[in-house]
Amino acid sequence: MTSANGGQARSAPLVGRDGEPTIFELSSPGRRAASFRSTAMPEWSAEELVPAEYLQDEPVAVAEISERDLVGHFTRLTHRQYSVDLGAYPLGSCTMKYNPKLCDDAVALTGLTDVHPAAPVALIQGWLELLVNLEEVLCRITGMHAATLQPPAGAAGELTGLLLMRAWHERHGEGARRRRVIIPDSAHGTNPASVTLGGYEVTQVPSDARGCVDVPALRERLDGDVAGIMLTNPNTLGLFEEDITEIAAAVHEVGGLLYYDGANLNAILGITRPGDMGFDIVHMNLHKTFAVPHGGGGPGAGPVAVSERLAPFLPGPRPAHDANGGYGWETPAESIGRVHSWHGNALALARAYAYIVANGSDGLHRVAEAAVLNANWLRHRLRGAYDIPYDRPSMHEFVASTAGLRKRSGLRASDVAKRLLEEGFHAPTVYFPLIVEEALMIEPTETESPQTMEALAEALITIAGESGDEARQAPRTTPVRRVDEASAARRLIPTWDASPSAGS
Amino acid sequence: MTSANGGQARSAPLVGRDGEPTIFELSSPGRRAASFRSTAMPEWSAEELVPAEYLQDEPVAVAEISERDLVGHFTRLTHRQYSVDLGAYPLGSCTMKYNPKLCDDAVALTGLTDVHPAAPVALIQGWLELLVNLEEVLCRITGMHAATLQPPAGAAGELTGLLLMRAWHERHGEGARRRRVIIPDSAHGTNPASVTLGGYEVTQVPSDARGCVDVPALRERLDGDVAGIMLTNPNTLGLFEEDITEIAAAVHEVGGLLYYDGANLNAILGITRPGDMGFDIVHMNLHKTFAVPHGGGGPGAGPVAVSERLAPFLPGPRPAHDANGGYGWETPAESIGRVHSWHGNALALARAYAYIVANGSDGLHRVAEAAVLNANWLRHRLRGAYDIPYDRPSMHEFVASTAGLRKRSGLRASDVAKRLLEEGFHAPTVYFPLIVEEALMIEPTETESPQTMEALAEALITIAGESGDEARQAPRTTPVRRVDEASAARRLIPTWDASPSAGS
Amino acid sequence: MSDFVPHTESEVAAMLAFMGLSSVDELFAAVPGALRLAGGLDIESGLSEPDVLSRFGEMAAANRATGSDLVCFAGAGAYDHDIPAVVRRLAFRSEFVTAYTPYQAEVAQGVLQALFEYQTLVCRLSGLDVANASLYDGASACVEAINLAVAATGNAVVWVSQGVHPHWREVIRTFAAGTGHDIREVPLGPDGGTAWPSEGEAGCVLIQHPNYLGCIEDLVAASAVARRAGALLTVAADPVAAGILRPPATYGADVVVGEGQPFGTPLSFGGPFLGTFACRLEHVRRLPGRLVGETVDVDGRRAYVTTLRTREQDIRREKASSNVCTNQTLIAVAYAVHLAWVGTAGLRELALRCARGTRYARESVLAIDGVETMTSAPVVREFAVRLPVPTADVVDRMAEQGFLAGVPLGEEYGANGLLVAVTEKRTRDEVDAFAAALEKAVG
Amino acid sequence: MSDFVPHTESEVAAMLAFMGLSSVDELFAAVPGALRLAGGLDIESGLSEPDVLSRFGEMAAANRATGSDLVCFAGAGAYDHDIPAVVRRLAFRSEFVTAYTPYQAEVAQGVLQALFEYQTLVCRLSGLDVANASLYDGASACVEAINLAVAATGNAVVWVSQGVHPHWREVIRTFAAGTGHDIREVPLGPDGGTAWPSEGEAGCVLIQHPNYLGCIEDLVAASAVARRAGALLTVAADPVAAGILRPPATYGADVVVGEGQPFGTPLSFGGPFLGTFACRLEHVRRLPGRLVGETVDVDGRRAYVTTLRTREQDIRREKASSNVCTNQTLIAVAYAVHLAWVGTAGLRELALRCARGTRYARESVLAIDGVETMTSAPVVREFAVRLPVPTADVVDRMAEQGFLAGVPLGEEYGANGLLVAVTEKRTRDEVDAFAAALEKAVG
Ligand SMILES: Cc1ncc(COP(=O)(O)O)c(C=O)c1O
Ligand SMILES: Cc1ncc(COP(=O)(O)O)c(C=O)c1O
Repeated sequence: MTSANGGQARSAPLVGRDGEPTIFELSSPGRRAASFRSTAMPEWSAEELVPAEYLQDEPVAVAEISERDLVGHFTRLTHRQYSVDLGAYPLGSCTMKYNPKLCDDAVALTGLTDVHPAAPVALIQGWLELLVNLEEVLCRITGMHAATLQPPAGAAGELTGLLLMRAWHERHGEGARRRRVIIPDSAHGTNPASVTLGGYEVTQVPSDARGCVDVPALRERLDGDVAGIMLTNPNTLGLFEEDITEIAAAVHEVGGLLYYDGANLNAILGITRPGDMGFDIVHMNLHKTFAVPHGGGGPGAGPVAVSERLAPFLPGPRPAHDANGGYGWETPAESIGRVHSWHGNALALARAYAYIVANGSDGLHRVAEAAVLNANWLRHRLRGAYDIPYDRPSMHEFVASTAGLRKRSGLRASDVAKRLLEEGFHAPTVYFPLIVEEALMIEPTETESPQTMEALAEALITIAGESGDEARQAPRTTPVRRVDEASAARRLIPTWDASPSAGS
Repeated sequence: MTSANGGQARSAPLVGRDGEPTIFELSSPGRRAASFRSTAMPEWSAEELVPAEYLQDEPVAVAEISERDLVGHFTRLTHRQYSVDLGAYPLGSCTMKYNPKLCDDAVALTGLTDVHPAAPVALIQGWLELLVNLEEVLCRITGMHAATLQPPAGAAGELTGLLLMRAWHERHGEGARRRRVIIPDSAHGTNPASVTLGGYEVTQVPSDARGCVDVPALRERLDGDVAGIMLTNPNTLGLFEEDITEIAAAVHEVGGLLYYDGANLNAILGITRPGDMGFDIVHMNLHKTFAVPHGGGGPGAGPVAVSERLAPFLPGPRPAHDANGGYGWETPAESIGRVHSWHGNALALARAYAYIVANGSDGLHRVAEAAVLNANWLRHRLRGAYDIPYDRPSMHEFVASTAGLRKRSGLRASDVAKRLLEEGFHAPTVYFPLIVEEALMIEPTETESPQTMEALAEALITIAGESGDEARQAPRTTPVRRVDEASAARRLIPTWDASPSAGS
Repeated sequence: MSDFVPHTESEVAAMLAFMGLSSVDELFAAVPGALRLAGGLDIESGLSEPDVLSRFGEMAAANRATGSDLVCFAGAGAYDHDIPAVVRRLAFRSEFVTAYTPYQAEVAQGVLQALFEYQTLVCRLSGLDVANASLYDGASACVEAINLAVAATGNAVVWVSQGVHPHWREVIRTFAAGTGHDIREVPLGPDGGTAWPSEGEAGCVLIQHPNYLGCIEDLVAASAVARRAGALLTVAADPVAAGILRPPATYGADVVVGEGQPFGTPLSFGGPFLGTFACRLEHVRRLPGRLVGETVDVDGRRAYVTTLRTREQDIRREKASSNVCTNQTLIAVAYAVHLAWVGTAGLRELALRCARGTRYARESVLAIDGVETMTSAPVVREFAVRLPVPTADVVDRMAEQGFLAGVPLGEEYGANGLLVAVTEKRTRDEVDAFAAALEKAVG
Repeated sequence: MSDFVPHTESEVAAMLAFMGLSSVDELFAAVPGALRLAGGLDIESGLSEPDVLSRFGEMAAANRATGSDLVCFAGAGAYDHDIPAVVRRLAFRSEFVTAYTPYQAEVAQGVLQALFEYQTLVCRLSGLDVANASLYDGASACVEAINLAVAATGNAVVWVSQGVHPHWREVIRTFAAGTGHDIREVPLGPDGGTAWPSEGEAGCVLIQHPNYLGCIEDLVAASAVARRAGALLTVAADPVAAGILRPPATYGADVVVGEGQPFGTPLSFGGPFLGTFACRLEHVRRLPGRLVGETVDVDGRRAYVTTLRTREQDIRREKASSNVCTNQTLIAVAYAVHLAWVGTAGLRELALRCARGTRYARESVLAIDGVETMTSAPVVREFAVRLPVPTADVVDRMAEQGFLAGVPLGEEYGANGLLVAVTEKRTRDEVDAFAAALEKAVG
């Protein structure tokens, strides 16, 4: 195979519409970028260092590419990628707010990045202080007693929380008896998946006509075998569960615990707190509410905060104040054990702390108000153009639907999504929550201006008014047009080396 | 005026083809991004600090934009900009090679960036060492005796060199008599402009049929009123001046000095040296040969190296070894004085030093060989498709022409330039040097691979083979199509606030 | 305070007016008064950018970072390798950093292709067919591997070598409380390699290679054990050692996981790190997390998209192969950039350089009176020694001398054990100085 | 060694073969043997990336950078302002960094629009009509302004205030050797402002505002002087002071130049800095350097392009308005990002904060026994004091105390003068500590 060239920019939308070769296609035998530090070490051969039977017969093919082509390649790839820094990203349930650049600088300090996780406490006082402070502000924000910062993402936080629930019940001799965890039909997919991994059965509770938990239906499902309930509040329709206090009482009555999916806290910052609502366990997605950038899918951080009675079960070791004014590690008496190789996604945690310190109580309150203001304004603005299944004051997001439009012009939620890309906006979340057909879950976030809200509204209204053909053709302006997801699954090509195989 | 929105990405070629609003259009009254350090200073009012007559009546309108929109705006602008990191940039005489990222890191150290230029020598030993070392390696590379690092760009280096020439002649009582500086008709435009600013008259010497200085014609122009000659070698046709030794002798004979325009040293690194050719003064563009990135037009660095006899005239103060093993400042006996506010473009100088240290003697030699190899290979490859006015072994670049194609298909050099953009390559330099009609001055540089060379050749050959209509339409794939330069000059709009006025 | 909310007062008023409201508070009517937080959050008010940065500067200064005044010989799953400048400059470009999971493939080809290349690299290093788009870290990759193996074999018994990182084993136990898997630890033998039980059945055999003590494991034996036990062989392999060692798949490994930190990620106080996960194609429907596949767009252009999504929780809900949603994509991109920069010949050279430094350091350290080896199996980047005095004290004393001496071994490995790592970054002078200082510290 | 040349040996051979050559050397046949460098360059051979970085680390460590252990009170044309994170993240994106001068406008709208916005900002701060796309630094901007003024008036006499930065005046004299301009320096009066001659004619009057000693100049007087002398009034104005002072154009300035470093550029040991240049529209044909203008493309879309290029050297050659080709574009973009971030209200606040700190520091310093003021005119970011002891020694002693005390004034301003700058970065505590240390240092 003669190799592709790495100096032609036609895959950059700036000048062309070609595809970008892979680093493997850009490789040429014998080419290299790497250079290594001079160490003056003895130059023993592989054979002198490792018994022959363990040695590879031939080097692993990685890539053979010049630094110039490597830079060209990945730079062009970034030109083929949408991001918050390019434009609005109203992806419901994802809180794609602007990530302040000051947080990048705050965590770029070598005093944070070049610290070994197993270094003795005397050498990591700064890190311990940071983590202790972060735990404290997160508890104050959620109204909880203590927290673990180890979970690296929301789902990991959920599972951690469920294992805390399990530890609690086992501690009280009810481990075997408590088999079920209740989840609303509007719950995020990670909730049921985590419940299963937590060793529980999922019991689904329907939503009522107002889009909230159907309390009578919930009562029917409450029983001595219920370990607890997982709720999202505001729920995934963006609605506040007004009966939360009643729900909490009912669940506690049967000895169950309340788990709060706090992936999206944006709407309640400084307004209300899960702890005050009666929740026992709360996980947070610092990569949503607290502006840790999503990185194209991660890393995030999913700390779990708990009420006082659950604190003894938290994962350890935990950063803590020590006797003589410094900091150290502490493992709770009945800890469920580690949930991360080290101390969680430390640099992501530090980013979130920088964001919280920069905003402070006043700033976070402003965040909640503007997030809710944008969402509600847009909901009003879209009335008439789209169905709004639950058309009442929402929190940080709301759900629209193309169900009606689909009947009229055949316009599907996915068509709106693709067409919106042409208008210079990322698409909302589509087909979620599952209880709304043709759902468009829209979360503008607080960092988009009223002018951007107006432009987004106009784009969405224009699309709704179109015949539907444009949308079905869309996107027409992007580097690739609609991709064939079906064939990707049918003829699975998971690596550049793979020959297509029957994926499904 | 209601303000534009900053969250719509349609100006990013990734999704759209709109224009990008200016930061002024994105401004909304009262909006801001800035926050300032808390200092606990007394909060005196402007009136308490400055007499009223000096105070402005109203704040200067700058911009009123959120950090999010500021980030969106400039990020989108970068998606509307071609660069070396996106693709090849065969811009003749500009040496658009890959700029190693390690140099970015080397000069990002706060120990270099956060140093005040007027700090006492005891606090700047590292900087002085760096500059002394850089001066030395540059002298070794050019074969000269001493250098000034102050000139911030090539043109500034030229003028500095001409003032050195003037100082030399004045020192020898010939200041009034030496009125002329000889320049080949192929010289870069900055040469004659600098000569004028140096207080000299330009005498042009023609090139001969082989593209080199016409030596007999030169001799005719040599006389006692000649202060010196400015040569570029390899010259702007990419050809080596084979008669350089003879030329040097002739100029020196009449008491003139030889100035070497070393903007592009790429071809001679480790091959030959201006000092050995008999030059007295050499300027270098570190932002070409030594990989200081061009920054969209600057900053660069244009050090000037001289032979021993001219050293006493160099600008001062100069970084130098001091008596006790450290470093200090030193001003030459008959210095022409400063040519920069401080010590030159220090961080650009440091970048170049990092590049030189990384490559070393072996690496720089490889650079020259590969640069010359790419240029000659491409010249061979384009034979037949384009005229090659001086079709003999060239150095780092060569000049092709569409003169013949223009007659056949009307294809102009500028058409090729625009059409090449569609193919994912930046255009060559066009219409320079002036002695070649419809010139395409092509400098591939050494960092582009053979595969990229092949793709560039194919693109150029394809274009030559087209009817010419595509080229006249081109570019069709870029964010904007051919811009109206004539009306830009006719109806001058130099700022966003300006109402069009007759520029010319 | 820093303010990232663009809305001016008049704009807020106009938006409210459009909704027929007079105050933002009305938007929160749904929140019962009793639940409203009186007096706002009980945290500091906001700080300006420079104030935040100086506060972080103080915290950073309260740590002792590795570097010329704290030369790092600590590893144990977090290694001090050189990271080329291209990694920051490319992987951390804002398009990668501020994108979400690639739900809209048409505007996410950048992330998707980078992940596709990452998956290919992970497969090449392991020798297996398919890799996912990343997991949280080495520990979570082990947990997911166990879940896959148990589901595939229907046997919940899991044999975990004591050579697997103690933290990873702890995480495995933590999550087993939910899945109910029967985790059985298998001790190491005197040579430092795993001493497998001669009989019994299992669903999963998990081994680390090289293991926690730095020893190359006998994968021929491990593979035979797994086959005999009816288990899937899961190897937690080091990506740097892959530069000289035979790929685990050549021994019959069914799943290969790993900690990807050595490529592209600094020590970072332990995170974000990178869980790499590869398996045989036959297990692809049980693959945890995201998978990117190649496909075409409607015009037939090559394109990339996340695929086999029906495994995932947002569709499969409680029957999903895993609950992983957000992963470590950005760290995976950094891994791909770094590894591609290192390249084919470079990877071999890198592994060799680590092995050379490790041997040189090991010989220097074992020459010290009272310092004894703990293992006899070959090592490539790390080795374990037993000190004559308590390890923690030695580490403290060494820190005063400017060395992060290594990671103290837990009691399960006996008293006074120290784990010493030597990467390509360590020079001969540094190792000589280290050995000299250690001699004093244990004397 | 680091190697950025992609060509493998076999590729080189193939390329040579295509040309009918057998060695690369043959390509250099045109270089006379006598001129061929025997034995290659007499410099070190190449180093790997980490080796280069550690060498630079050593040199950096041999400097004492400003910061918490060297609090900066030095200015004199290089100021220690806070630079927001957005500047690095945006202005230094590789598309801006690795682009050439925008010769092909269709693929250079990014740089062109950024420069257009920069030009607009420079005009707004000066109050003038047109600004170029940047010059090298404050000094070169002064030189170009003089060249323009002399050409416009036909009078080569240039009055330069002694309040103009001494280095800039030296550069002006250096280049006047070529142009033959008659540079005449005008002394400062006792208050610290320029004392203009009461008669005579000139082509250019150059004044710095606030001047080198930090004093606000009387531009009403300067403007009258210039009019009377038939000269163009050229003001070198500070962009931060523009936050509270009247724009120079309101006093009748014809050309306004400046050092743009305070916005977007760290101290950088003095470069790259930024020469800002603005003038009245009537002088646009004499404008030095590049100018970006708004226009349209063939489809009528708004676009930007460099314009009035016939002024420039590549077209006009020896008759060009200037020889400037490469300028400081990237620094200009950083200036635009920083200034836009500061914003309208922020610029005023920034200037106020500098003025407050300056007054507070000046009062604290003048309270010290033996320290005397040198000026009475109002100051906004910098002030000059006369010390009872030699300044250089004081600066050295203060460095030991953790302060960069300021910049010693040259003899032309009398003995023992010290120039002290106070930006918005300096806290009250720092100033108090500074004053306390200074009291010791002079006592
Ligand atoms: C409501 C909700 N819960 C849980 C999650 C899972 O969080 P993560 O993706 O960090 O695992 C998300 C985000 O995807 C979410 O939106
Ligand atoms: C041959 C030659 N001489 C002089 C110059 C002027 O250098 P600068 O643009 O740095 O002023 C250049 C570059 O533009 C050039 O190519």
